Amino acid sequence: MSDARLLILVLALPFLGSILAAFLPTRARNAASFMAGLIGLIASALLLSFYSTLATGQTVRHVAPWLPSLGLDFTLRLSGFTWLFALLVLGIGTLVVLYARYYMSEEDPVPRFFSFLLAFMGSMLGVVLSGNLIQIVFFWEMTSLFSFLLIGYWHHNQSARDGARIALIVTCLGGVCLLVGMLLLGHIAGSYDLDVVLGRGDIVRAHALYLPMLILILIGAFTKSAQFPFQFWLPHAMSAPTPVSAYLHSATMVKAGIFLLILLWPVLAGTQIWYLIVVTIGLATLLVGAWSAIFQHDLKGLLAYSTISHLGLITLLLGLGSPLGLVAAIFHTVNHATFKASLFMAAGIIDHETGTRDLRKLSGLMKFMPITATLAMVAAAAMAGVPLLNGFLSKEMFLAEALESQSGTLLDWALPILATLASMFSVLYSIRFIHQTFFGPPPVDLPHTPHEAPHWMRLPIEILVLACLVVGIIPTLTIGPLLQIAVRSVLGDRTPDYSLAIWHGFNMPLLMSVIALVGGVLLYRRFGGRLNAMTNSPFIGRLKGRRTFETVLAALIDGASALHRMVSTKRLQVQLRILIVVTLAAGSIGFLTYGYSVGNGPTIMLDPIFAVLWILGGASAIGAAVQAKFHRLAALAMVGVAGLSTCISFIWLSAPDLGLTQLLVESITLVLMLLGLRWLPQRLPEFWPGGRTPFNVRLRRGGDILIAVAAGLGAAAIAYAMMTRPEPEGISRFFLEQAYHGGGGTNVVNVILVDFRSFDTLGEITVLAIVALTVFSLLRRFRPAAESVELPVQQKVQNAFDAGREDREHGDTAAHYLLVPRVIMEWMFPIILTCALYFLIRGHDLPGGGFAGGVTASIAILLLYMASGTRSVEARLNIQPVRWISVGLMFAVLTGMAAWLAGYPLLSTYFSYLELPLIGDMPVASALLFDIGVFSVVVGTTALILIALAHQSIRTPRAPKPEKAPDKIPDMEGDT
Amino acid sequence: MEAVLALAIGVLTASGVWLVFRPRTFQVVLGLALLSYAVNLFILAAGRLRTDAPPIIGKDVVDPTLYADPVPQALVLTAIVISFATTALLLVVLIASRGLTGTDHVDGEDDQ
Amino acid sequence: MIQSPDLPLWAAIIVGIFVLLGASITLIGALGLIRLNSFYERVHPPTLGPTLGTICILVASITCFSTLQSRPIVHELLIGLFVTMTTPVTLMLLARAAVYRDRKEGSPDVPQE
Amino acid sequence: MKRILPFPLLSATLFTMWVLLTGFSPGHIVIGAAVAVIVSRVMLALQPEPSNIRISSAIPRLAGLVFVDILRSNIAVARIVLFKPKERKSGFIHLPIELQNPYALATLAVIMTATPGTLWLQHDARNRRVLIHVLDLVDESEWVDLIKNRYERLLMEIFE
Amino acid sequence: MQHLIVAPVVLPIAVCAVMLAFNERRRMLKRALSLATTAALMVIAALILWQADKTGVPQVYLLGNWSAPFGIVLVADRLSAMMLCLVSVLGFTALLYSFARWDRSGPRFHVLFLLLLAGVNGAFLTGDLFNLFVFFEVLLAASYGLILHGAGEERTRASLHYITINIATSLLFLIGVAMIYAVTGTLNMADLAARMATVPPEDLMLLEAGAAVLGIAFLVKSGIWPLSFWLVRTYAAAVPPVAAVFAVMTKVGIYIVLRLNSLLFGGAWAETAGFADNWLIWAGFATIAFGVLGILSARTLSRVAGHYVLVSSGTLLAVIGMGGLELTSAMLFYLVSSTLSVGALYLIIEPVERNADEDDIIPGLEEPVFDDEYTGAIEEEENEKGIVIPGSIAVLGGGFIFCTLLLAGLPPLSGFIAKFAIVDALFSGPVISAKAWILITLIILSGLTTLVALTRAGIDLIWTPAEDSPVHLNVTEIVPIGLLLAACLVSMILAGPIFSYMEAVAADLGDASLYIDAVMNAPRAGEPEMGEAL
Amino acid sequence: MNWPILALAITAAQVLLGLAMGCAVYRVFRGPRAQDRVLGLDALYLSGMLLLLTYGIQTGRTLFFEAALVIALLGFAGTVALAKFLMRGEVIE
Ligand code: NA
Ligand code: NA
Repeated sequence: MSDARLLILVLALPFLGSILAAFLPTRARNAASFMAGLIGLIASALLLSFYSTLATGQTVRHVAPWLPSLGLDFTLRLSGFTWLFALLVLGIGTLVVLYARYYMSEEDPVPRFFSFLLAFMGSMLGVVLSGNLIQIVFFWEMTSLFSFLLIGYWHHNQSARDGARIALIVTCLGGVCLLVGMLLLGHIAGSYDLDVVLGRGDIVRAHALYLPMLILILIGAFTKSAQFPFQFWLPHAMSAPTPVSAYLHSATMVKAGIFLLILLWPVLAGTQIWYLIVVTIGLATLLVGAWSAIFQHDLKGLLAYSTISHLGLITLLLGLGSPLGLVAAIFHTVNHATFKASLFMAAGIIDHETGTRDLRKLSGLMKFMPITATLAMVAAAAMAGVPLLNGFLSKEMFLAEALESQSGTLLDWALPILATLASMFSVLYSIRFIHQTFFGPPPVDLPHTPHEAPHWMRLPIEILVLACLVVGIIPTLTIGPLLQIAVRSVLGDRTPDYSLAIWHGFNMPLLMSVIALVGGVLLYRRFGGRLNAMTNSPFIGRLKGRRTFETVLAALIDGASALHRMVSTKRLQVQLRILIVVTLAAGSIGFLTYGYSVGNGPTIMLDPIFAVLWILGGASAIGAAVQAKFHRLAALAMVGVAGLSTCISFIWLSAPDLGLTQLLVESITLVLMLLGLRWLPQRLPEFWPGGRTPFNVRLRRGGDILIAVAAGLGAAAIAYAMMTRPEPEGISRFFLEQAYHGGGGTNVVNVILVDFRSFDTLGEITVLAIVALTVFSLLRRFRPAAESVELPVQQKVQNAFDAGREDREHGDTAAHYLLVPRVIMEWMFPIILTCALYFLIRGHDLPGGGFAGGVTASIAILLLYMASGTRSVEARLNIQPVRWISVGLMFAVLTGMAAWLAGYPLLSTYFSYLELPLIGDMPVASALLFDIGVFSVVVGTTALILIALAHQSIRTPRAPKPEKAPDKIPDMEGDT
Repeated sequence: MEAVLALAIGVLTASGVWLVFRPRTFQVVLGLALLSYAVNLFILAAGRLRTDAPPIIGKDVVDPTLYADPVPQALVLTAIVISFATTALLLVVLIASRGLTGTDHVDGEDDQ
Repeated sequence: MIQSPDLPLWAAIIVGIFVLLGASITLIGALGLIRLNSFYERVHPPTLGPTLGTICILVASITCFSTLQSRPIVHELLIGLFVTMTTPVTLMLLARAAVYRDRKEGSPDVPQE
Repeated sequence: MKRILPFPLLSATLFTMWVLLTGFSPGHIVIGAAVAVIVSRVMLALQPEPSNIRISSAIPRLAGLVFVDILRSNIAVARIVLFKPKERKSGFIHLPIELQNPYALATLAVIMTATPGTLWLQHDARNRRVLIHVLDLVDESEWVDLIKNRYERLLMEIFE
Repeated sequence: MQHLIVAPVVLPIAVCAVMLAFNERRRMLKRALSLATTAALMVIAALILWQADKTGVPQVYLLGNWSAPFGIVLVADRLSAMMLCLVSVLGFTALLYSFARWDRSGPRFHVLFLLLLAGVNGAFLTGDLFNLFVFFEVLLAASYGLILHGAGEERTRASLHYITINIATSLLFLIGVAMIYAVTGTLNMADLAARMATVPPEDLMLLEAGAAVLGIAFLVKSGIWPLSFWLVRTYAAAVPPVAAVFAVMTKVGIYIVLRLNSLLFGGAWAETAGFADNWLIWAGFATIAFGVLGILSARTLSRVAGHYVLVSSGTLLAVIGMGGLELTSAMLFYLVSSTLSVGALYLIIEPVERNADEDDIIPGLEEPVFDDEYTGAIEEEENEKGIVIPGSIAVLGGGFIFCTLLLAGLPPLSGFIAKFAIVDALFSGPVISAKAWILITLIILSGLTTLVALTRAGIDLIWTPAEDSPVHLNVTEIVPIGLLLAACLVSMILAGPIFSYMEAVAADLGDASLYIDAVMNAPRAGEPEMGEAL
Repeated sequence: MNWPILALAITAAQVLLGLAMGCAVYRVFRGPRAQDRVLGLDALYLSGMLLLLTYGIQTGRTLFFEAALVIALLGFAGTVALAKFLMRGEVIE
């Protein structure tokens, strides 16, 4: 009797060991292997303690809530069958650990190897012990992952990398199919709990979604178990270290698919479609694997194909759908694990000792390593199905079941023949394996001189071979009870009577066995000598699984790339066209649904001047559109006209603040554009060969005009529809009513900006600050195009003129040009600043405000720069824009936070009208303080942008030009 | 007035969109400038048109029907500031791009 | 159409006349932009607007608001001052730039330095 | 006094400007004074060329003269625009000039340019001459005389 | 602590104001300030989450003490709180990562970074449509600065496209807001939702057109096909920590779509219910498909990551369109998981690729032609070699594998649960619709293609022997990646409680009246509870 | 009293100013040289300023005064920049 919670320990131990091993020093080979072995032993011992419980036919469960809302609990479940399988995983795992200790070189980072191996072992145990469909998939995918790491362990080899990648992709492909299949299964059965699902086989098999679910789950199982046509990944996985191959391809990884099929057999099996699919695939795999194995020259390759073939055999057994088939399948799973593990290990020893696995080079090793040779011969005999070995027993059962098949299809009579044929192949390649390796003349040209492997390295093989013998000779005493528990746990009441006796008398299966054995020997005698010369397996060799896989993958990638190029673009213009067209389409949905209608609200009479204004403005907009390419300055002026029309419209339509602000922004934007224009290349008129604009260009332009007109019409139509509708009873009334009494200002727009919606304004000045800093840092790294580095042509000409005249000095032309304007503009500086302060102060009550004031102040600075030049201004004024930004932001935020002191939310304002002696009523609103913050940020921002741009003109190219070096390094940071 | 303003918005939009589709960075910047005029007027239009009714109130009881809707105006004001900032940034980026790539094509490479 | 402000007749007459006068003078100046043939000639007439045109309209404005609010409202003078200070700056810079450009192109109409 | 109000004329201008803009409330007179004092100190940093304007009767005389000239030339230019008289001829004049004070030059430039029909182009400090453009260039010497005798003299009186 | 709600926005702005007062040379001070700020943001977000979950009703903050719908309100409900947590975790880790050297490849990194967080937080919190625009602009402006951080040709080119498209999109945003205001007269999202039912039928065309135009603006940000061609390139051009936080930017668009779709078209009002659903579904499908193609054809890891961002956006949008409680909660889990994982991937790409090509450490960071005359001393690009930690390849490889698992939706990290939950929810109805099958297929395809692409790249970059010199890793590079992966691992282990939270979020979203009531009845400070509505 | 004749006079003045703006825009369009366009733009701004002043008179509000003030005081910044650009090839040296 054992506590179900021990299962957690069984499952957790390998993972804990894995983590521990990962942190061991790189050279700690002994410690890592010892720990791994110990974990295997402890876990096995723990598992064995469940024997008595399971022998009574019970199932052990441990459930911990994990994701209850999705019906997902962390469930550990141990039944007879899973117990047997888990023992296999742990037992062979422990032996592999022992073997690997001697196999792995000291040069390798062995602890990492054991870390992966233990994690893999844990994942495999997870698959086996899970009591929940999704949990199975969870661990299933983890086995894919860790097998990937194990196969790719020697990742300096190209083949290891490729093998790992192919295995991962194929098995993960299966994994996702399995996930969906399991989800469907859970959906059909109404639960993801395995025990519940196992009880609802009838419902499942009758469900409409049975077939898609079955196919998805089978794809999962078949990819994992290397069934045809997914078998190709397995031979490539042979680039893994041999202990890994021994483990993955005997008891674990590839058996996971078999495990799953057995586990779900009660639910899924028994239908015609199950029979057809599973038997066909199993049979194909059996034959393809066996046939291919014959022609392998690599020891491990031969074993790999043999594995495929045996997995096909088991699958075939499961496909038959008969309880006896299931018994045979479970039995053969165990048997195959023992002999295949030992064979892989033997192959590893041979490889290790001789330095090659090539059957064509190996020969006569019997003399050098007699013990290993003996062990390998016994194991190979088991694989070939020689009597008195375990392989014989399960193969007899298989042949018997092959005869029993009653599906009413062609398969019924083909199965016995093909099964015998496959057995014959099996004998053939087993003989080849043994004969070419151990017999014949002594080997020549081997990389190493072979000798017997260390005793401890042979020990795992000895144990496994002993198991083959013992099970083969006295099955009822050894495997019998275990098999019984396992079978009963799967089949329950349907458990058939079966006999594990060695001798069942003379019957058909025995005859088939004999035919296979004799046939195999004869075939080897007849053709064995020619095998070494063949480079390819006949017939099947043409099916290059891997090449097909890579080709398909490459084609997929190429196709995807081509398709991707077709449905994407790197060009900005195309992206913008798509954006506008999509917007037009999206915007018109509403109109298509409900129709377009003009409203019946009040409208206002047309002012003739307004019409005049927009005749001019509209014409200018179109003019700008036409001129922008070749006459930039003209286009800029025309945009300016449209801008002025907009400003005046704002004022006309009762928005004086907007008009004011837009006017200010217009000025500064114009200067910015001109500052930028300096660095753009000259545009010369287009010249198309032949003098005509090409058709595709005209087509594109036509399309653009069409989209532009559509957008314009759309905007106009929507605007008109909006304006003609009666106004909804919205929030604006509140602002008008509360602006003075609640906000302390009569300019409602400003009160909204600095009080009602001051959070917007805070965000807005943040944007300004960010943009300024970005511009600044971008321009620090600015590198003009080669032809723009030099002075503008005007200045060059004027400098040359100054230099060429006796009565002039360098810079006279500019100085004369600017003399009078400079005087006037410098004296306007304080005047404009005063104006800026005026806008700031009055904003709360009348049009103006922090932004208008700030822009005004920065225009003052700008004028100064234009009049006097950068160096001259900066020699006198230290503007420190960043500091203005910093102070302004702080001011705004602190003003907002001040409200916290009074227990009000951020940005709550305070205002009153102070009665000051002499001065009279003075509005004191905290919003004004906020506006001062805005002012400061705007000044800093605008100045920073303008100055940073202006500075580009006076930066010195790297190529030394000492006379142009700047007088002084200006400090933009505000730190001296 | 409404019809004139609607047409104005339409013409500004159409010109702006056309320019935004052009391959030279400067054209795109001008296009965005025109579009932002259009959008600002559009937002103002969302509050319906009023002449001679600026939302600057007296200090006594206020009759809201006498004033233009102040909300769109506040929104436009914010929008003006933000679009000014982003236009400035775009301008700087385009001259930086021109410096690095040697062309003023929006894709940083001439297609012909 | 927007109603006119609430003014006594004498003020209305003054305002009306000066507004029309200012606008007309400005228009004449602007017409110069169309009618004159060379750039250097066209530079001159636009100053009609900033000078006399502005003065007339400012007079109208001062009259209007001083009457409306029954106290002298003379801040319009600032506009006059600023326009007088700034317009010459732009015109002289612009004209000088034009001279430079024409000279560079070898135009015979502009004097050599 | 010089330390508090380095530029008294500027401060006065700013103060007047503030009061004109905001109205004659006592509060704004205080603020205006403060603004006038503080902002005018910005000019200290800019280190403008010193100006020593002599307050004399020359200022109103100049103002009157300019006003009348502007009126006259407005009419003259309007006539030219409207009727495009055939005999008219426009042209550039190089004008020798004694003035050196930049403020005087600036004032002259503003007057010339603000007066329709004449346009100040630039002052050549080395050769002491200005370049102007005249819309109706009947007689070059007449213009030289006008500027030298009417404006330059008054300006010398005020600025030098 | 009622002011907690506003802290995620105001704190970074205030800290930036202070930081700007210091010279750029005070690097350690700025690092300390910004790290402390992001750490504080994590704590604040956690507190807000705790508060939101505890009370179960949206917490409303009346800015300026003006009641809704007149003033701007911040609303912290379960959804916003969750998004705040997500962005703060990503922000903290990316910032830490930047200390490896990225914060020195240009000036003012910390300010821009913090302001980006402020913008994103503002967008998640605000309950006002126009304020949303403002915070979109804040985050966009900061993102412009950050994408340009480090300068170089590719960054400049990419940002030119990025900025242009976003400016155009912002204009669309404004148009949409204006149309909605014209019809409803309000900007407050709750008020808007409440007024939906009273919109006269003849105004519906404007309302829907406005919503559609607005939707385009959000969808551009969330990376929908065919409006997202800029995204991959932009993200790839950005320096790694920036790209990592950009992973959350598409989620801002998604968040808004989710929020507005549930508030305005959530079915409270029959006329326009489900207005956007079908479009979202098909656009989402197209986006996933496009992302899958992109992942397959990607030649660099950052392009894989970028296309994965698209895949995740497409999945989220399609699922939003399909709706339903279970699907929504699964979608929210996926949102969190995919954001964290793609953030981790962006962080790990650079060290992984550095291994492959040692001499191209900071691509595009060329010397300027001009002498730097501003302050100097900022960008002495000492290519500081990290500490060679033992097994740096192993750490890198492990991290990369974890990222691969996350993105491909494989166990044992949260990607698997997310994928499972979505597919499970799709199967949960009595009939599995064709759309569900398409989505499942696309999800699976995207997982597989991600696996194929990342394995290929990972094998080439990590396993292929090129290790003449060991990879230099900084602790500040490993720790953030580790933190993000740990977050994914934790969200796998704690999937149960997280899922019940997500279900609560989904339930909140399903009931618009909860949000509307909380906002519209939020009391002003200094007034009795349920103060008179103004 | 609201005198219709005054309203008419102001409207007429506005139309005259509008025509003046039209002349200026004509110059902006026609060129032929950049300086002509700049000159046109400058004249346009001045006419616009006067238009705003007449609008102030028309409405009897002083609210539009500041906009006019801005044009008077700062409108020349753009023109100066354009002129400098033509003359020197860059706006700020
Ligand atoms: Na041999
Ligand atoms: Na003149």
